[in-house]
Amino acid sequence: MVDVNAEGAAREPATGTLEIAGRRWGSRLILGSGGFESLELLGEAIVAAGSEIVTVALRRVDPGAQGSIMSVLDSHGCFLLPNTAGCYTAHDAVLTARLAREAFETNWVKLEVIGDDRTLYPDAPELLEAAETLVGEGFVVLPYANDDPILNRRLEEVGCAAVMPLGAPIGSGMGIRNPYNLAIVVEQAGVPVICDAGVGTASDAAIAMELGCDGVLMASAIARAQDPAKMASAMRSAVQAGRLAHEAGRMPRRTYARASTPTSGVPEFGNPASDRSS
Amino acid sequence: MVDVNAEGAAREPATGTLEIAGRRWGSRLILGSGGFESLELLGEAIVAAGSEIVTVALRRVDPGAQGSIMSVLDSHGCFLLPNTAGCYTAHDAVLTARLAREAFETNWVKLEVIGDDRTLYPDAPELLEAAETLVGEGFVVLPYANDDPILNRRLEEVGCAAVMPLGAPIGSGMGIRNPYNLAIVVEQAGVPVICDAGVGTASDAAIAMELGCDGVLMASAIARAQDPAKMASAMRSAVQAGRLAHEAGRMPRRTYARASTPTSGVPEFGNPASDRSS
Amino acid sequence: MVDVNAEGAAREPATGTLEIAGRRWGSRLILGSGGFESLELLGEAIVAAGSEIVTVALRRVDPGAQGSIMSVLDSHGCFLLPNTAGCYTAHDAVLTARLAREAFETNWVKLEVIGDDRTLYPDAPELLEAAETLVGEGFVVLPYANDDPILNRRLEEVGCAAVMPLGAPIGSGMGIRNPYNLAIVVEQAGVPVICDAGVGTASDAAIAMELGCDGVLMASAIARAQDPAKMASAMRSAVQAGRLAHEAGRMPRRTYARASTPTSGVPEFGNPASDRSS
Amino acid sequence: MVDVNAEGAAREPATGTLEIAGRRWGSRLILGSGGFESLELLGEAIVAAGSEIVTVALRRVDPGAQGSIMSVLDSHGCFLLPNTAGCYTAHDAVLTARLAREAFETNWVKLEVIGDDRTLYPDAPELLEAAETLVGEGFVVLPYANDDPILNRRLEEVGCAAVMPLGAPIGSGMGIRNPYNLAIVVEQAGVPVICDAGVGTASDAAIAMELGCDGVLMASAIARAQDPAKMASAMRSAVQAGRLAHEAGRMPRRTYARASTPTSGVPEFGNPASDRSS
Amino acid sequence: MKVIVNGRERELAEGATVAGLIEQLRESPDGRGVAVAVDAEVVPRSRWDSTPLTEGQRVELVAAIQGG
Amino acid sequence: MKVIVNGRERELAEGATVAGLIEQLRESPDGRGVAVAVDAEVVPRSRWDSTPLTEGQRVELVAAIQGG
Amino acid sequence: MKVIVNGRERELAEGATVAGLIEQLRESPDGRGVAVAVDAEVVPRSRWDSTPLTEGQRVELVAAIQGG
Amino acid sequence: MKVIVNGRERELAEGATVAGLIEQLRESPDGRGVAVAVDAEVVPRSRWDSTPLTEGQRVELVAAIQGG
Repeated sequence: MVDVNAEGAAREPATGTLEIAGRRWGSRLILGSGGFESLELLGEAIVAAGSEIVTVALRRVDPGAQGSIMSVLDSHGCFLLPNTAGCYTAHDAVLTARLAREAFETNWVKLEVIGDDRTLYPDAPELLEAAETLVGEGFVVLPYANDDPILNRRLEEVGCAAVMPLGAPIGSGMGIRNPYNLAIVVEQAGVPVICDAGVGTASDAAIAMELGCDGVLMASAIARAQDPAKMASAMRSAVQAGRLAHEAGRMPRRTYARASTPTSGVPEFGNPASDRSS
Repeated sequence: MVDVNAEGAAREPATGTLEIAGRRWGSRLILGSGGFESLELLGEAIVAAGSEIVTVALRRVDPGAQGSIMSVLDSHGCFLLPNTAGCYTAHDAVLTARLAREAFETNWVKLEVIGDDRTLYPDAPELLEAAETLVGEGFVVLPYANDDPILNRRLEEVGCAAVMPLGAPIGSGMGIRNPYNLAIVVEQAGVPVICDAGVGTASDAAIAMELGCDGVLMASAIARAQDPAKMASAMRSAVQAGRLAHEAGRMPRRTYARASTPTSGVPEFGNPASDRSS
Repeated sequence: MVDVNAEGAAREPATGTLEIAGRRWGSRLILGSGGFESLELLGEAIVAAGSEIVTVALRRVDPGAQGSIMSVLDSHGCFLLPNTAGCYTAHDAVLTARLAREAFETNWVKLEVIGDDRTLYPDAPELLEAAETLVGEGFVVLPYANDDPILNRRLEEVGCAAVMPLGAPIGSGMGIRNPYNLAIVVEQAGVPVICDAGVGTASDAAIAMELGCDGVLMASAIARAQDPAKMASAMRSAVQAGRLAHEAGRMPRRTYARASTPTSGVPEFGNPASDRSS
Repeated sequence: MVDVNAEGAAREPATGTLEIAGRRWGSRLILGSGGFESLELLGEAIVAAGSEIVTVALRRVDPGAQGSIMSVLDSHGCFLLPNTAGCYTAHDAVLTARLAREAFETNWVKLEVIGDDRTLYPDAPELLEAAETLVGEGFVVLPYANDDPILNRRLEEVGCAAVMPLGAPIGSGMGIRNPYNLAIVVEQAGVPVICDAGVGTASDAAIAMELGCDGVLMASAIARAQDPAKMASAMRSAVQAGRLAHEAGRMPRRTYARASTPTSGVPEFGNPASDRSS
Repeated sequence: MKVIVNGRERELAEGATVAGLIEQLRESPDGRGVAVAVDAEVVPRSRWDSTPLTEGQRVELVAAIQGG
Repeated sequence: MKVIVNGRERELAEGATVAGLIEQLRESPDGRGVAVAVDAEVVPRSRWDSTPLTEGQRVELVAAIQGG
Repeated sequence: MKVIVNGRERELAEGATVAGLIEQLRESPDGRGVAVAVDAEVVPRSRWDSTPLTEGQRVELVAAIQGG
Repeated sequence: MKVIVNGRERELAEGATVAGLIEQLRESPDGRGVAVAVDAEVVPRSRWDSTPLTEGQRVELVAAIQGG
């Protein structure tokens, strides 16, 4: 991603870099490759979002189909992050991670162990078990978690390289439903926190970053926007805006007003009544 | 603002231009000059925010003081927007606007008629009266209003060039307290809508733009941030992010999850139990 | 309402009385009579809600129709509060109030001057003008207002006996959209504050009362519930719950947990590991 | 609680009964006995809240102290629900539950396995393990859980008699932070759902019940109110209000207004202008 | 003569009064819950009998309905 | 002999039982609301009399308090 | 003679003009960013020279500050 | 012999290897983005050639798709 990095440096106020397991990236926006109607749209979104890390999934080979997703990601110099989407047990997630390591020659994995298909929320005990196993096998594990501070701490304790609490159900676009939990996760985390799932529009991504997240992962918010490439640009700006605001330190909130204009030295023009009557 | 425009064109996805009373600007972020601890900080914020329109107030001449605010704004090529801050009656606001026209050779005015000093909310009837008078005298009137859709419509009906509903009390940093009202104001408006007051951090500005506002005016959120210049950059990105998201058309919200990864073709690895027992 | 008062005293913890213009009522829930599919349902709702004040409107006589709304309200001993619903100008509202005084032999009026028919929000200047005129003619004026603290103060200043800020648009059921404004209105008010319009379910009414309102006025939330009489009971309990909570003084909020069980004297059972291994 | 039941029947609209593991109660408000400054205040709160189920904890015997909490609860005919507060492992929670069974001759237990002392959130895997063990030993297990729908389902699957998702951290008074999760828990549950922890004031309890919870458990909201007995009354009304509203079926929400007064038959008084000029 | 009653033209006998009109329009002559305005001026019940209607006047006769 | 009672070392006579210990610690021998674990095993009330304590055992004696 | 300038009484020579007053009050005679009202009427810059001040008039002289 | 490939029975010649199967299934023999498990054990690419398939084995052959 040399180009993007250089470009980024030229183009944007520095917002530090995202560092996970010793690797660094200039972009804090991780793109999920799912849901795009075509690989062309995916390519445009990657460019507009400035994303360097992009997720992929594994499925049974469809004879005849081209593995062209690989060439698209290669052509944009993306770092592939395989996930274990579709796994409902630690057993299947571990095997899928091993297959991904073979297929992509990477020991990185976005670990998903789903609890049910209506919420697509993770199954906490199975997720912990799979994370522990994969860390033991030398994987760099990025677990998709719920926003429970305890689960996120346990995942860090078993050696995950980052934690990825959800903001809302995958594909719901409901934003950060419980900012309090996310803030607690961030506050106690010793590894990077990536908000994964739930972002629906730009302000949701900005909020996640303002809460102190190190990055945001999204797919549907971009893929299912009416104009995916434009939304990708919006998200790029939003992640940067949120990060800058977090670093800048926001003004204090107050219930009442506070004048931004000095209240002394106001000219006096005498009695309005007389003037009005004229 | 030629530099900024050119720069902007090079640097950012086009988000159209802000057009008020026939004038156009590349930036949708109007900066209030109040509350900055020094003119240097103000200058840095103007650059970082990329703002083209900056407000100023009028106060009794302080003998000896330099009118150096003027030179700062001139040096950055800013368009001066005088306000009537501190006026509590239509009478005073009208006189102040006339003085501003003399002082700055502009017929533009950000019209403020305050109702009380704890909320700094506008006084609707006085504001309407002042707006009608000033429009009659050929002013380009940008009224600071509350978020009442009826008041904003009346202000448009008497000929205001834009409406500026508040998001929350001036200097409160409480964000957009009633997005429903703001959305209705936007929907029914035939003139530009500038969200004025209330923004506290980047996501607040993004939300205002996502709701369809044409621009955002802020002072305290930048001036009172721990790092004003960095927050100004954050706001620049946030306004752009919100506008792009508005134009891109966000994904639909849903209560439940929707997988972004295909659910067919999932490999099957047989019985987890047996595997675990090993 | 002697019965209800006595019953109320016997049945419920005292929550003081609602006093407007020197009159007192045991119930803080004012019922709008509009939207009920039958007068029977209205009667059941009056009983279940325990309401003593019920609003009525005036319309052109429909020859042949019976004025039976009157007999229903009389049979329940309700205090009639005529409104000026449907008026868009001070002129029409004033005339309608005068007609109501003739028709119902009351100088009380719920003053509505509507700004548009999509929001049914009040028109602030027209409302103020009508209120001032009617107060001058000896009316007890209860104005339906928006949640602008300045407008509510002006209404009090011209002599209104109470103010009735809205929580959300009439019939929207969106609840209290801007609790901050409502809290400011309550804090500065020297007359009773009745939250009028917006309540959709029981918790909305409780929130309005917790904010310090003296009463709540609703129609659609009850009339358009699937079971109006049961919702009327819910609202009766909710208004009481909110008032009691306001008087009781809520616990302080805190971001983190605070144990409600002493943390000393916890028994110690030795090493879990050894126990699990058994 | 015969008195209260009878009284309740006379006094309140029926809201069905709370049934857990085959036992029925008229009150849906479970009271935690922690945090009350005196046993007298606890007693007053029990009466005002109308609670039938009250929790107690176990601690090392303080020689000389009287076990008078027992006599207070006995004198009010309360059903004792021992908890395992203070346990951080399944092992300790199981042992504490066994001790409670001995001490109180009950096989009911409010199961708490805490993950950390800043959030007092449960540790999901330890909680599940303890729940499964205790169910196997014949306990009626009511687990204090987070609001993760998956964890709550697993707890039901291992045989818990009810699930008790939190609304916010214990003692925080922050209300129902994530109503979406709570709604999903309720929707999928085959056992009663008791909202445990987080309620700060009456409307919070009403919201939990409106979401479909079968009951609410609280301690701090009452014990730490300025007037605990009055807040207990507020909570009693709030739980009832929320339940009734849930059963009554709320009106639909809409963004815009809908008149509750017929818009036809409005009288016409001719030209306001002429009238005003008079 | 013709008067406009609630927006509709209506033929009345010469010398008709407000009271007479109301009787025509309603079974129950007891006027509770009813009020009348003639040419945008309210006519108090006490003057219904003594208030004649004249050609072309605009009469608004209103009564209570559910509302608000 | 010495046993650890609620975390504190305590001298007991040889042959002391759980029942005896409880009587020492509480005025009211009626044990309602009280429970005992010895070395992490609960001792049912029915066996308090017949359960001797031995050197070095860890006894947890708990009672009801406000909580939860 | 005496005039009230920005709320304070000030002694001016007979025949003093608005222009003269401004020169007294500010180093930079270039009046950009400055405006004047005499007895609640704005005096355009073009008429500063030709506008005499008279006894007891109330002058408001204002300039730009940060605000809004 | 018969093996189960991605859930479907498939006839292979005796002595067929994992490598052979992959060639049959994909135009591009370059296996990048592809991985194989036989009876729930991953077969590293380096051993595709040397890994024979035997009657009744369950083969999962997976490749990259958009997702996540």
